[in-house]
Amino acid sequence: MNAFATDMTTAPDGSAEAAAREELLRVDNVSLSFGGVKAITDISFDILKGEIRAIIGPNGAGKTSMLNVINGFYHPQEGTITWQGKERRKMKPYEAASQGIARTFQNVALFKGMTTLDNIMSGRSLKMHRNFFWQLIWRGPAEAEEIEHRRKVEDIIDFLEIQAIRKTPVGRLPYGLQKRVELGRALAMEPDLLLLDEPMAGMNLEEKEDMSRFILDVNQEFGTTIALIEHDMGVVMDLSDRVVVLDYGKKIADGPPEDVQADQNVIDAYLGVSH
Amino acid sequence: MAGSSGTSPSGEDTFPKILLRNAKVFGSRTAFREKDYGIWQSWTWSEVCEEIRAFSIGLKSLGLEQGDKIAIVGANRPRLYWSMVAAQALGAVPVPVYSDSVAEEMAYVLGHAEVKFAVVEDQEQVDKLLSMSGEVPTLKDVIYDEIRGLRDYDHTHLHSYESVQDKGRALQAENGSLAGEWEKGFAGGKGSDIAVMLYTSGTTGRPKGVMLSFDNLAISARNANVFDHLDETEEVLAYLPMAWIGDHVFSLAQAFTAAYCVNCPEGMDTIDVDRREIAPTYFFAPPRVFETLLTQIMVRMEDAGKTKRAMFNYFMDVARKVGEKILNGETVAFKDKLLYKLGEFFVYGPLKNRMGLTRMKVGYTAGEAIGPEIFQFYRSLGLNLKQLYGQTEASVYITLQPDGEIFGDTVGKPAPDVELKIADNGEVMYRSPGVFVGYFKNDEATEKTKTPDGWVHTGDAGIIAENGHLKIIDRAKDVGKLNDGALFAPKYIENKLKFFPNIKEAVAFGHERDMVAVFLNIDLTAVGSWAERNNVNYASYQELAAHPDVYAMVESHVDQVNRDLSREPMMAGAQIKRFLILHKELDADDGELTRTQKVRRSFIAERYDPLIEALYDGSTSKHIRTEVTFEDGRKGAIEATVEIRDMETHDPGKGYQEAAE
Amino acid sequence: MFYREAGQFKTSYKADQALMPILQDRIGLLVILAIAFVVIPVLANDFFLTSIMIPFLVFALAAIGLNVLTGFCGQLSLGTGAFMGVGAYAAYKLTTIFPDANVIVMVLLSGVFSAAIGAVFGLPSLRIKGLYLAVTTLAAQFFLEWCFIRIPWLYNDNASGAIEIPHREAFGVVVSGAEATPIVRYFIVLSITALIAFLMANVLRGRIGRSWMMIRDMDIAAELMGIRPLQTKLMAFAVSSYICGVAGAMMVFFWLNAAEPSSYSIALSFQILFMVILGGLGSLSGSFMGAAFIWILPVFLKFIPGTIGINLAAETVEHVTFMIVGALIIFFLIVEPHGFARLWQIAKQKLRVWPFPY
Amino acid sequence: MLYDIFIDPFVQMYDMPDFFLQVLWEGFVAGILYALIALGFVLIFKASGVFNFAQGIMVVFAGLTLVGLNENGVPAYLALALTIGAMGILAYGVERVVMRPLVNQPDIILLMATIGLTYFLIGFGEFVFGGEPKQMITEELGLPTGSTAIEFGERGLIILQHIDIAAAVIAVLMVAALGVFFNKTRIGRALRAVADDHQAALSVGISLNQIWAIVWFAAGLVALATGIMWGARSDVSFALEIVAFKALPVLILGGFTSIPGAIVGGLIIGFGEKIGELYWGGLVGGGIESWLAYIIALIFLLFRPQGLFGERIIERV
Repeated sequence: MNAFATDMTTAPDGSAEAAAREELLRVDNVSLSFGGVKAITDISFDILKGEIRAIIGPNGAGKTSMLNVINGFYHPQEGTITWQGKERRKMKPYEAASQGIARTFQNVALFKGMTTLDNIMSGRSLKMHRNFFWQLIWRGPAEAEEIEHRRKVEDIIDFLEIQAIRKTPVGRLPYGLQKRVELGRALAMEPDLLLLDEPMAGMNLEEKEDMSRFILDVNQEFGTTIALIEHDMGVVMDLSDRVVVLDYGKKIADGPPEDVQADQNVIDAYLGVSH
Repeated sequence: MAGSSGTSPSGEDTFPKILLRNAKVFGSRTAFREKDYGIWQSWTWSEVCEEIRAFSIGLKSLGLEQGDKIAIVGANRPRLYWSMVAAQALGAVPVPVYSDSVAEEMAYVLGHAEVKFAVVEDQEQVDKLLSMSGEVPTLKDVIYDEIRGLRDYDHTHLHSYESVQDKGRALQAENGSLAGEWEKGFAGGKGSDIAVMLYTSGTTGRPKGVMLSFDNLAISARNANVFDHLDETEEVLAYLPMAWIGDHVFSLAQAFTAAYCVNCPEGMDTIDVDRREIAPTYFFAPPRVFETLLTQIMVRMEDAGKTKRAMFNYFMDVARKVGEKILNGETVAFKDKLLYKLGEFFVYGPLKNRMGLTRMKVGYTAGEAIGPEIFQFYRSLGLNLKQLYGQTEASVYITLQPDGEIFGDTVGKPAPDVELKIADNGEVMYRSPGVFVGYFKNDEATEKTKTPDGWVHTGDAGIIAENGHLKIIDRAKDVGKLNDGALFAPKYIENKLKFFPNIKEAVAFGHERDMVAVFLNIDLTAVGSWAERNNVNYASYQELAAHPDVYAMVESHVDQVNRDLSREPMMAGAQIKRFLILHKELDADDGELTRTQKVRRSFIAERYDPLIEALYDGSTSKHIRTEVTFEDGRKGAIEATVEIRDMETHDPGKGYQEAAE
Repeated sequence: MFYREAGQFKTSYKADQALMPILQDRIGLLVILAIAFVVIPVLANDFFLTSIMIPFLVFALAAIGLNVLTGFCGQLSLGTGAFMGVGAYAAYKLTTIFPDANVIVMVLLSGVFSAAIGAVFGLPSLRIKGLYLAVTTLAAQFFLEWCFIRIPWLYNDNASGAIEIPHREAFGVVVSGAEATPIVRYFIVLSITALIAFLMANVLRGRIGRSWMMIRDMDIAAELMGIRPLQTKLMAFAVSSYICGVAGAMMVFFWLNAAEPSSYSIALSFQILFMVILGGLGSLSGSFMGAAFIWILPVFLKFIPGTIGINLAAETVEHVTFMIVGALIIFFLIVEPHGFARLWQIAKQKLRVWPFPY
Repeated sequence: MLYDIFIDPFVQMYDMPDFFLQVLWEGFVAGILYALIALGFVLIFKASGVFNFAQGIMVVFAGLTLVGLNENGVPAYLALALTIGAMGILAYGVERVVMRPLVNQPDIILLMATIGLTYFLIGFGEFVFGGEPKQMITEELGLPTGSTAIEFGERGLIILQHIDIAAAVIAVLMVAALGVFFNKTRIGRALRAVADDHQAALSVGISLNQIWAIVWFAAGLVALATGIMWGARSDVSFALEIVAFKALPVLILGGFTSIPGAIVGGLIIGFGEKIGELYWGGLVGGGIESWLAYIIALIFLLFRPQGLFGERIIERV
């Protein structure tokens, strides 16, 4: 029997699981309302380092609002958010970004006037520091910095297999590829937490499979913690380690996918049983 | 082989030795480029030498020994080419394998070759090798180029390319004399040693491992370089499968002997852009590639504005009239010369530029017959495109078209040092320094193919014309007869059909039957574009293929072929009486085509037996259900009712008259 | 057709990211520079330099300035004229206060003042977007115009209320004032415009340019990627106003010799905005094309009746010119809303893929 | 200094109430006119999303056409009718030549097109009727002239121009008419549907092109009325264009889509700038009227970016 194959089959994969995962983010009793309309009511949950956490729920359940709270776009009226052990208050979106939270959007929010390459380069903005005067001269430090980051961006392009569209303006790309570029842009930020708002919305089966593979690869290759909103239950069950279920702005279930799937509240919510 | 090497250019006899020479003589010239991470990463010959040395020493430390076989699996990448030479430096034999072949095929090849090591591109190939561990018990270690997805694998017998190189470098750092020892290790290598083993994906039976020696490759390569005046300034694009002899000779043997630069594209979906960027000076492509390029040109020009199209057509006419003459150095009228110059500015130059062939000094096509119109098209643009005839067993070269002696229907004169003869049964035979050593572990086949005095059966039927050029008619075993005794050369008919851009594939039947009938595949690009212009809606290949308008169009093509055939006394009896358009595209995944995209006639005949029956029983349509394999490996079935059309045949006499007018 | 890119490949990111990665473009630029720096000075007469080339270059620079703000950062401004005025008045005051200083340096320095004022008027952009912002920039326009009239210190208490450019020499030649020769002025204006255009090209392809475009294309996404909106927008306002300020200063120092507050009125703002829009938002070369069109076309129109033998009152010609320019603006907006730059881009693309349509 | 800014003006207001009332009246009339111009903007913006920069010029153009025709011997009322016709042709032409080809273009492009239209109208108006300022044919149209002085208190006197009173009345009538038009007529309701949702409007079978032509015509009528009023107060010439810019801060205050906003905004700006100019302007050399309105609007916007009557914008991602 050949040595190569016998040894290969015992590849270790329990190492990551074995170590108790530490908490990356915790949301405590968060409530959010717009002019009296409650979007989120008293929600608490946590996200552990290295996991894929899904947030699901019917339309209007407050999922996107939840992401917006996490990355500082909305400020909750009540409750606290603890990020990497520190409680934070009123954080601006760009501060969230600089602390390692990146996200993609439900409706692709790429920079339409730029190429794929520039869009992903834009994800490096926070990591580039050459000031205006170096930029004016370009030659020297500014150029060197640009090249350094270009190289990193090329890694992402390679990773997402979008070489052929590197210099195509993103507006001309089909939807599925735009979503991929958007993921690339978020990855370029080298985030600790990656928020994905319906990464597979509007995709066909093949594109969904590709995207699922990329999400898993991101999680495994870079160890990035991922929180994702998704409608496709099959995808959620396959991808996520733990699932939070929201309905009408309230948390109705939380746990591993198989538990959540069996939860009566969840079933009722999805079948539209009235409260 | 005996005695023929005396006339060939002399030099180092093995590739590791040639590498050292190149590093010394052309050290600062670029040897390899690869489009990776958005730019053309480049390596000079001395860098390549260092890379190969480090990897080779690393391989040795892993236990690769003289005579071991090492599989090379993946797309064209410098590192995979280097792996071959690194293995050769240790006396091991590289076995490049078609990376897209299905697992069972690959497992057979690797098992048969008894490979001990494998250098592969990425996770996909590693997984494939893992899955076939049972069939390849000899496989010990696998080295991969791309780590993605492999981080969590157990690395006891799995190594990254870098780690092997690092090991080699570390060992060199520890022991200063190691580099010298490494060189000494292959200094004693002989030209007659086995350099590489290439498995031919024959149309029938299991693949056979063709063993080629360094002499085979190096001498053939040097001869070819001299023949076409190739030197270290050439640029080639390495994009054909590495397991194919053509790529091995063009991108390795000739590249090393001439010290020219090999460019590896970023991927298959960027190949057009990459070709344009590099603009190879020496270019090889099977007819299929030239056909596709031409189809693309024509399809795009259909969408061009009226004036532009008129201009294009006008200048293409000019080119057709005088282009080839100018290329052949003949004198033409001053006005034509001027018009051609104008055309060069407005059409030919830009076209060549778009195709990335601006700098092409010489280009070859081989493998199959190329349509005369296609061939002429490229030549009339001023591109020195030529045909050659070759085989794995010959280290490619059997015949070549010399500059200025280009005839569409012949494949040229014997290459330097090649002797040629036609056997009594019409089969072409040759003897040359490139003739292979033998088939690996298959003496029976070796004896059947190679005579004791070095002559090799090609399996092709052909004639040598008065001008000394070889003309191939068909596979020797495929040439058959209709029941009425008329000569039936299926490939000849098929090629005529395939010269229409709308027809992608054709399979002709007729041997020991009453008449000739054909299966056709339409070309989805060409017909699809036609459909778009004519507001023909279709959802799938199947739907388009069955469309009455498409049938009418194809019918006119078939009729044209019959007309042509009627003009040739030998072939007039084999006109097409019935045809059908297949409901699916012939596909290598379904085993209908070989990996080099040649039709597997017998397989198709078996698979579509009901359709063949229908062709000959006079019915006008036939329902059929076919199993298919999707790209991701899933199986499914498609069903269709295929229409069959009858064709008028043309009277030979009338054809003659028309031709005479 | 002229683009033969086969064989042009990049082996480094430096080459891949060059301003003009295509060889033919580089040749084209060299030809244009040669014409601007050699052919025109040799062949052109004073009228051509003074009435066409110098104002064209000044306006082109102003258009670049506005383009930075509007085209690249997406902040619509109608206060360009006033920011140019700030540059002009600042340069005027500087030369008065430092009579011995090099006037070119003063002109370049004057932009700093308009940059500062531009940044102040850019503050509302944090909260106000789109057309609302455009209207608020009018506040800058009218307020600053009022300042030019009401603050006599700015024009050295001149009785006429205008600024008159004094005689100044630099490097041994007269560069400003009535005695300055057109050729000297031309070279100064050309050099400054070319230099700033080049520097801006650098900024725009780097981190800062990208952050502007991020704000322009999708401000929310930009913010969520770590771009500070206020900082970024203010920088765009400052840089834009700097360039406009220098253009405004050049306008009076090297072209008009004297200027009144009305020289920097809202009409000028609109004129520059037209150059930017017709030239192409978000394109440096478009700024030049737009400036050429908006400035040179009326000059030609004025001469047409005379050359074809029709005698019209100067007034009538003026009115007709207005009509034609207005109609042409609408026409070009309809034909190509993205401006001449896009037209050129399309043409270039056609030439690159020639003879194919795509 | 502080006294001059914070105390003195109010002392003056108290000391001379008649002057203060006079200022308020001036402000009111100016505000009405601003509001009318703004109204034209709002009409068009509401229905088509186009920020019609040419509204100010249309005011002048309408006035100029009216006076110009009369100067060339056309009787006043016929001239009025013809001018109304001219505005109709203009509306139709703009819809065909400008709006239709530019549909779905970004705001800024449409804005630019209306500025192009401005150039064209200026050139055309001056080409046809000449560039020199003209007198409005107030009397010929039967509008009141002269003024009434009202005694106020013991020694005060407030002077009311009759034309101003007429302007106020006409403005009120016009707003009322528009209100009826929007709420009671079929076309009016269609217009509102378009303003709310283009798609929805299309799906109930309303032709956008028709609607655009109608709103431009309506805006043209408003412009004509404004032109007459304004022309009666000063001369008719394209110098008025600069005053038309005043409508912009009004719009900011009121919101681009609100008719009541335009009126309230107009009045605020009218009062604000007259009071500001007369009581505070002197402190900085006068003439602050030219920018005060903008500063008021700007400060206002910082606190309510959506304008007085606009809805709060919740940004979504």
